[in-house]
Amino acid sequence: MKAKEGELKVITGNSAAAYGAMLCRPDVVASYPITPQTEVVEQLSRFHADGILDAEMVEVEGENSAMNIVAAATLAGGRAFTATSSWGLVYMYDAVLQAAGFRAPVVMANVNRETPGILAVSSGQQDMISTRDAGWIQLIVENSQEILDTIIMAFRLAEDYDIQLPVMVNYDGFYLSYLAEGVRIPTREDVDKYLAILKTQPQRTILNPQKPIGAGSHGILTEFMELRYKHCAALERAKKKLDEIDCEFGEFFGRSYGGQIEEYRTEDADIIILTSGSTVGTTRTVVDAKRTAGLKVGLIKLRMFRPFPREKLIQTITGKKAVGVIDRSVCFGWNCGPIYMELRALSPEIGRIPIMSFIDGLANIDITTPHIERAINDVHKASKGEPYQEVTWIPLEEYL
Amino acid sequence: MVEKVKKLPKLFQYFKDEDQFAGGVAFCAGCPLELTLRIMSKVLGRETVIVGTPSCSAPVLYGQNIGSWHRLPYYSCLMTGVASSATGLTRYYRKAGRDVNVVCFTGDGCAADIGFQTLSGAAERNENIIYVCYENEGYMNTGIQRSSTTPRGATTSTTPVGPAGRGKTTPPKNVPLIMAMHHIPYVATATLSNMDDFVRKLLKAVEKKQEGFVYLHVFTPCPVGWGIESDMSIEVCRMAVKTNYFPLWEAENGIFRLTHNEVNPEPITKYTKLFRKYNHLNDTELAVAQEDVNSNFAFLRHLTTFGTKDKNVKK
Amino acid sequence: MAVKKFSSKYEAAWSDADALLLCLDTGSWRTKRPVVNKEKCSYCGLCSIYCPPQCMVTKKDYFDPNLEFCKGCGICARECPRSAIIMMPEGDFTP
Amino acid sequence: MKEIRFHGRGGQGAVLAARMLAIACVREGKCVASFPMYGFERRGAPVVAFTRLDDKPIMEKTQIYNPDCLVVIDPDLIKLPTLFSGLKPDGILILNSPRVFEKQPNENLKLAGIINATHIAVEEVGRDVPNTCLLGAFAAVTGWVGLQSVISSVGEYFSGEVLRKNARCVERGYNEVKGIKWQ
Repeated sequence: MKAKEGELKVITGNSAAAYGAMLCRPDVVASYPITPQTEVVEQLSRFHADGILDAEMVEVEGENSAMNIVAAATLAGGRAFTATSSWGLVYMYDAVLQAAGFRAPVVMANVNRETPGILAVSSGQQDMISTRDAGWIQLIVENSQEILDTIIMAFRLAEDYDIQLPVMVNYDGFYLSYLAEGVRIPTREDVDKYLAILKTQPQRTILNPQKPIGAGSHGILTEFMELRYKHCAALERAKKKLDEIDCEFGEFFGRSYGGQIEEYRTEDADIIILTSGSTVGTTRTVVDAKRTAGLKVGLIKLRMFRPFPREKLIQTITGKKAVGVIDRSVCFGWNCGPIYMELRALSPEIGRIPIMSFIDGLANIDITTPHIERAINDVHKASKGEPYQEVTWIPLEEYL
Repeated sequence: MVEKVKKLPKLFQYFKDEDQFAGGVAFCAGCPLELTLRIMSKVLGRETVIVGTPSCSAPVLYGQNIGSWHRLPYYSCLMTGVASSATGLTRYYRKAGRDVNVVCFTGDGCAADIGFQTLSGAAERNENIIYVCYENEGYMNTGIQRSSTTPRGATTSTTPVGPAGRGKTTPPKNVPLIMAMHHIPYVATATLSNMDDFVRKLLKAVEKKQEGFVYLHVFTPCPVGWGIESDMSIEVCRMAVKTNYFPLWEAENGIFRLTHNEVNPEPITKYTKLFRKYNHLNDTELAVAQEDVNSNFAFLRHLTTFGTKDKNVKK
Repeated sequence: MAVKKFSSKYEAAWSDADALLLCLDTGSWRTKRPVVNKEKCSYCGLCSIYCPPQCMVTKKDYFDPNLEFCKGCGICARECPRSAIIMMPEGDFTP
Repeated sequence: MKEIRFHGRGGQGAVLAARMLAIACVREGKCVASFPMYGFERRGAPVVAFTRLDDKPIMEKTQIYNPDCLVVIDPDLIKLPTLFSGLKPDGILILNSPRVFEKQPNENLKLAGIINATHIAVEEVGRDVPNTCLLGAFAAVTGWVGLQSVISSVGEYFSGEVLRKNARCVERGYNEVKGIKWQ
């Protein structure tokens, strides 16, 4: 069985997120506007006003409330969606942690924007990094179509009986939030069909007024650890589950994204660039150009940041001669990029090859073709045994 | 031989359900908070979800691992997320076509301070929620620190009395009046000495919650934090009413009404002498306390004279 | 490592009163015990209404505390309009 | 792939023009990607928007540094020192201006289409919204997109009388644009 092709519309990434959420028929939507996410809230309100979205719309007074509302709505048995960015994510931080601990299957679009300290209304993944240990599933996407499709898959993943975890779908603010592209909008009926499998699964525990049950019990001692263990185990299961869900999605809708990671021309590659988000698109063109020039370079797109796809990365990278990681954020205290740092944790399995960190794209700085070429050239040199610099802040080096 | 009353008081008829709590739960001996909760569980019935926070009520309301101290469905929030979590619940139940009493139950620390934004937001949106604040004039669970409803002059562990300190220096925030200014269908104050009044307001709350947000402010003195003998807490409630320190009123659709009229109010000293938190007050300070009571009550009384419907009240 | 058996059937922190209703032995907190003078009791019910743990039990024509849970706060004795309840030290009762 | 950079001011519809152009191209089966670059959205502040057109999917997510074409919505912005930076050889300029100039402003600029779009917009719509007229001029000068596609893309945003007026703007832009060529 195949889905209909769906109408082709030129819409922005934000609009794609709103379409994705709307198509999944959420019961409750609560979201507070913040640049560059605002259009998501506006578009959902428009859908509601037009009678396309039959959901309880809560015009909240802040992000903290938005997250508490959607978490509670899912624990009462509903489907709920919210979207935020940057300081909004920070302002809901306690509720973000609580949603994860409660195993609330919330889906949230997070439009990546810089966060700590230096106020910047500009792109950067630092907001997402600030919640990497919150116990959420964190996905990162590359373009408008993938935003829409991934939000549908996110509901499928979050509410799966074996998972029951909140999912954050991250996309670059400005570079993707406002990027208008041709996007196929699946029909609602097809999305219903795709999500119908959830209804065949056992009912997850919900707060039902007829049952003497309490959400968020005090956990003490080993029982507390047991819950943590189950949470971690569910995150581990989420990796394979995402691969399966992505396959199902591909079979039905004709579009798939590789699950945890997407490999691009990696098979015979000597060196690898690992990156995420909008940068992946540009990197593809640079990899193509480098291939034409005879350099065996491949690209890994990191789609899943939490849980970290360690097995997939080990499998793909082992045997390569060098890896460069381009991060759009930093890891404070390690003076490197966060994805780089996590990849370094796999060094024992990958082997002693040069692994290099490239920090770029903070505060809207464009990760341009020359920047990526530079990173590839550096990794190439390192792969030949030349001495290399572990961490490179690309735009600063060019400037200095 | 005394004459036996033939029938139990009418109050007992309001109890439509059994006490939903286990016989022994972790409240201090003589704590009116325990009484508030048990009475609520009897009056509200089973289609009720309680939403609460870390607070004095948490060791009882929260479960412990898989065990529970009561048979009420319960949602445990952080203090920042009570009215918002309740919004999520009530909106979903509404979408699912269920009539559920979603009842927030928090102390004044949450309602007036750290959880105030979400309380105000939910009230402004007129969510179908009953919000019960048990007012003990401070952060009791963490060891008696001041809150924004701690009265002027009161000693707490963060407003101690010493050579340079005379207790809290500013007057308290009047949360029920602030809530009334949100133009919600029903706001009321209550306390446990006047149990009929309290129960009637709970029942009213269930009725008015169909129209939107309901706020009940329940005066619940803390025996440990205020220095009250454990058998005296109901008497403290009673004297708070008799002195007009805590007048009992309601605002239904914006019409303010005293639900208990004290013809000859007692002087505030009859209240302040009942426990230790005002022990240090001198005559001048007590006079200020009396003035505070008088002016607050005059203001309230003035509100009751309007008698016209607030046209802004949400439907 | 794999955990073979979990103590809770739930994935998250759910409490379940059907599975386990917890209860404290609050009767042991008591230092004084309410003693009801059945003759003086007018069966007005105020002790029962004001009792924080709600443990004044209705008997035929009087009220009696459930000593399993009574914390001995003394509110019943204080509130009784007939002074039909007195608080007596626990030590006066032989175990 | 064709890369187009729009220069305008907040409120003039540069972002909308870039998006309408994208829609027009999608109608013709092309792939597009279009995005603006700004922080705070403020009326009057300079705005840049980028549109890429191609026959195959567009992967680049970067800003446009070497445009094939510049669309300048505000006449004053011709003075912008960086306006022509990175313009490809054989570059094209679509300019809203009441004045036609003869002197080649940049050596890479080989073709300019000049139209008094503000004047036309005021005449047709009654307001200074020159963006749709410039799209008509764009279609005529570049030949990268058809007139009917542009008119139909305007229909995504307007209807009724407003659509009719804007369609007139597009047509007049298409018909009245003055092309200047340099060697």
